[in-house]
Amino acid sequence: MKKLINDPSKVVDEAVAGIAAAHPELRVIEDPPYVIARRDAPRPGRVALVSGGGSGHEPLHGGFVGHGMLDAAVPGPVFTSPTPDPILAATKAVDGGAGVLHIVKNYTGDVLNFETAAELALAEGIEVESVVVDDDVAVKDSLYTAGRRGVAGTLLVEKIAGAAAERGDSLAEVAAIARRVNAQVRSMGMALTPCTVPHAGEPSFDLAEDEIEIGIGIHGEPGRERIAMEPADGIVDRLLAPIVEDLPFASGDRVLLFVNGMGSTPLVELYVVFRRAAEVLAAQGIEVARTLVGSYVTSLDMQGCSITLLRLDDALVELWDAPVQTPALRWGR
Amino acid sequence: MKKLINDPSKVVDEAVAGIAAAHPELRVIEDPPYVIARRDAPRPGRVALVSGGGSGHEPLHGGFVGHGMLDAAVPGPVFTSPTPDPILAATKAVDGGAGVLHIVKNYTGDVLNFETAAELALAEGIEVESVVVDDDVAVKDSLYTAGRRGVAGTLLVEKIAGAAAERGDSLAEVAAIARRVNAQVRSMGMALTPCTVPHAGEPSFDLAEDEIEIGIGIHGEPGRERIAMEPADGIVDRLLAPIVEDLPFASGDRVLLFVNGMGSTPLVELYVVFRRAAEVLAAQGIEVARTLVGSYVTSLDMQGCSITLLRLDDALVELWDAPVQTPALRWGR
Amino acid sequence: MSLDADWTRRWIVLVADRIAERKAELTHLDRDIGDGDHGENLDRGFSAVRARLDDLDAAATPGAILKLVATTLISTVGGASGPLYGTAFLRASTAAGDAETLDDVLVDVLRAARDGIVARGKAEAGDKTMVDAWSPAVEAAAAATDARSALEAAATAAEAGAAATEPLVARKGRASYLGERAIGHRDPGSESTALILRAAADA
Amino acid sequence: MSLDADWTRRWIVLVADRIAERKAELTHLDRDIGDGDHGENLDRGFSAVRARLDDLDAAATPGAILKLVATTLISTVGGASGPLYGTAFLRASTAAGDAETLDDVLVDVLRAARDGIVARGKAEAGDKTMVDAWSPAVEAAAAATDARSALEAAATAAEAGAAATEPLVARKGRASYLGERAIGHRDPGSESTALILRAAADA
Ligand SMILES: Nc1ncnc2c1ncn2[C@@H]1O[C@H](COP(=O)(O)OP(=O)(O)O)[C@@H](O)[C@H]1O
Ligand SMILES: Nc1ncnc2c1ncn2[C@@H]1O[C@H](COP(=O)(O)OP(=O)(O)O)[C@@H](O)[C@H]1O
Ligand SMILES: [Mg+2]
Ligand SMILES: [Mg+2]
Ligand SMILES: [Mg+2]
Ligand SMILES: [Mg+2]
Repeated sequence: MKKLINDPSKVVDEAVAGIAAAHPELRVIEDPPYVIARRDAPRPGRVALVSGGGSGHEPLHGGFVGHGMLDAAVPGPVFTSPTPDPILAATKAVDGGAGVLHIVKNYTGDVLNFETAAELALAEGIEVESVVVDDDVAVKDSLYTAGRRGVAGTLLVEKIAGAAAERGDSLAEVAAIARRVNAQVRSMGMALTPCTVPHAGEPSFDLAEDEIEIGIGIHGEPGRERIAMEPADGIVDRLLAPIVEDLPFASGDRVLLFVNGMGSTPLVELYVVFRRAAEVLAAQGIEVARTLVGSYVTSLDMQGCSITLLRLDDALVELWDAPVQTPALRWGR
Repeated sequence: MKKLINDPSKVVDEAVAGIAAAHPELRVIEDPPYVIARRDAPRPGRVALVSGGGSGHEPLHGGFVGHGMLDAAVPGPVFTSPTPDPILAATKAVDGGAGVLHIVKNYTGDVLNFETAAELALAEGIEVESVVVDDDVAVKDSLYTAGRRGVAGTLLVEKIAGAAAERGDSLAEVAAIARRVNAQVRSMGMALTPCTVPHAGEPSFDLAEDEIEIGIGIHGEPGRERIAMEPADGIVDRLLAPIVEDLPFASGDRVLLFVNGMGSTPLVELYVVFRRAAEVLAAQGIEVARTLVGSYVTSLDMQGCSITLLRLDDALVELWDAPVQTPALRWGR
Repeated sequence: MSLDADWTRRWIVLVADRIAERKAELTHLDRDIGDGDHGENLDRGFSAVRARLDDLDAAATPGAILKLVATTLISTVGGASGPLYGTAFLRASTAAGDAETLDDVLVDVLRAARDGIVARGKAEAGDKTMVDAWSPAVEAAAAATDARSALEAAATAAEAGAAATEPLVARKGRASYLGERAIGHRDPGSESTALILRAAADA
Repeated sequence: MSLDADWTRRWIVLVADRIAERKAELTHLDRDIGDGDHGENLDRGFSAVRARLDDLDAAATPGAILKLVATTLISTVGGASGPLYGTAFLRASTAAGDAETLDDVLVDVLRAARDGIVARGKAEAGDKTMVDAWSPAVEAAAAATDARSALEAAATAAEAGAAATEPLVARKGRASYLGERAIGHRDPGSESTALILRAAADA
């Protein structure tokens, strides 16, 4: 394992300190560690957004704190949901009196810990709504499992709900928009290589030089199937087909196409992937109206990518285009 | 070699097609391949900026085309300077009558090919100025070598000169500002792993699991020295010391601190690096007034990072803060 | 010897020791079908528990000790196992009430712990989770004649239950994403449950 | 047999063949002390030259052929070697003028090529570049008595010059960044120069 780190058990501490040093518009609450909040929070009368989860998915979530997106992010240990304490601290720190929306990726740990924090916040008189994101079509038979995972689609929920909160929507409205985005977004990922959790020191699974995993999550868990390595175009087709079938997306739909890198994938490869995905969608009469390409929802140093499609309507386009000013996503300001 | 690509000899073609598909505000000139230009170019009466060089450093340069930065980028084959033809085509396509600035990284191939293109442009009546960027302090004895390499500092030259062009400065003024940035910027990089050029199919050098390279460039060339792997803090100290000594940067200076990933380095590690760099500079009385963290000037799938310092003054801060709207760098619009 | 406060402390310290010892093994099980952190998670939690035990009033009842374990796990473990074990110890503490020893309430305490996990996690028997160790343990303890043999029976049943998760497909937790690929691997949470209950028998 | 247009074509085609054959080897040399693309670069260029040779007027002089090589290399190779070899062939073409054969102007042609490289790249002898193959080749050719033996002498001298780059520290091109670490490796451009001149002797 070769990483630019010091003590493996200090990676999250030091990365959060780095985020604080690099982005003076953010404020890090040290006790309980670690809450990354907007410096201008709480904003009286505005709904506040809190998200969080295990670390190792950077820039998710800390890199999305700022104007038009999250009010606070709560990073847990690597790949481990934070406990209720910092989630509660974040909720209290950013509540401006209009209530707080928790955006939770659908993992047992995240759901349970956010649930407890929400109960505690409620007991302290803070109104909390929770939206659970579960966009990953790789999990089949979701009735017989812990359900679909929340993966790259989480970013889209955070951006669009954040824009709604910024313009002054009520908690119920912001939550409804977040749920609508979640209902319209689908993702699927793949890995060329596993990732290595710093304190584990060994790869999260073994993969031969001629094998890839299709349908991976973002915690280094193995995927839905292991297949022989193939050219990018074939991989894109394998990812897109179940996404399109699932919602389903159909000819005439307008979509946001998001090609996401898993952490160690060079941008040049993501563009090769994007090219094919755009080509396939065009052939199906699906209009790519908005795009995003980059490593935004990652899995430490995993090599691979995920593809996310969000069905758009005018209201969602307006919210997507609205100004955002965060370390990792920024436009219009 | 595991990469999200199809035919290794088509990587640049397909990535450029992906960039065009993902960013409708850009225009790709197909013949001669490939020029990536602002759709709104040429802009009458404004100085235009053209940069380029071998591919494999994405988002440099194509990701920096847009309002407030480059007017066109000319990507060559992987790690190989483009020929004069597309550089000339780019120059002609974006010239708005106020002249064109060529921003060239200091490599023999880049300098020679841009030189030829500039001569040909001049012969066609286009005024061209060239600025050669050479910010890499890893190259010692630059009098007895091909000179210092242009590395991550190139992004800062492009951003700041682009802002000057956008506000309407003359060609002489824009060129002078670009040269001033180059005179004030210093970088140094390191690699945990080599990169693999697609058509070569094997790593650009061999590095044992317990070794790292200090003082690498961005073309997979080995570095200044090979040392035993060490914690991030030690690595940061090794990179920063020669940077600070070189200009030199001194107590009281205001700087922009740019921590850059080499392509396969997870963001979380870049923040660990940033934390230490900020700490060391603070201890030396050097004020970090602006920051940038991310994989912006890369070397395919190399793991590693570089650190860049730019000495700021009010004029440079104003140009850095000015609006920019490109695929990879965007704010204020 | 009764299951008094001293025993409760000995038990918890033994759990902390054995988790520290077997951390890598638990994490390895989790690497195979989860995200490779179960040992780390529990070790972080029980290390914190151990540190806080010393601050506890010397006169603390077994119920008070179990409550400290619960709140500490909830606020330090995170992940799925943090709230689940936290709820288990919280419900156990409530079932223990103010009793000076657990001898007479042992089965109620174990059942309350199990029910708490089921209430939070909604797993059923056979879903390949820690419930598959807890449920047989509760049944075995209920059938025993005294507290000591109940602990021994619970530990043995939990160990068998953990082993019996191996052929299963998971329907809860991260392993459920793997479908058939989870077959042949033991559920890490069922193994840590067996560890906790074996420590109770040995304490 | 004279160094006429036919010979010139044969020479260039032979260069294209040999570069295609030895592409990996040239790239490998460049991997050691450069950026691992020299073989690719030249193969891209000479493949394009080969394709365009067919379009050339059958009556083209040696000078016209060399000019075609020059412009094609300039517009297809890129990197450092593209403009350098491009300038070399351009100057060679100028030196050849309208001559029907190169026999009488061969040394001038070779010298013009070498001088073009030096003018563009500013390398001196001993800087570990292609100049270290070109310069001894020009001297050896100048000392020969006829065109054929001049070509043979040039090829041999270029090969020796290429081999002699191995112990050098580079002062130009990418290898110059390596300092002492370049010692022991042959400069790829000097090797491709030797290949080009050996092909001339064999054509
Ligand atoms: N819904 C559930 N009900 C009961 N136990 C569960 C449930 N989900 C997960 N578990 C248990 O939690 C264990 C995993 O814990 P841990 O690795 O610490 O958390 P995480 O899965 O969040 O990384 C599993 O092995 C399983 O025994
Ligand atoms: N300034 C120079 N003068 C003469 N030859 C040079 C100079 N710089 C580089 N070269 C030659 O170019 C060769 C490298 O060519 P190539 O690999 O195709 O280009 P690049 O270095 O741009 O990747 C070197 O081996 C060397 O012989
Ligand atoms: Mg976990
Ligand atoms: Mg090159
Ligand atoms: Mg786990
Ligand atoms: Mg080269």
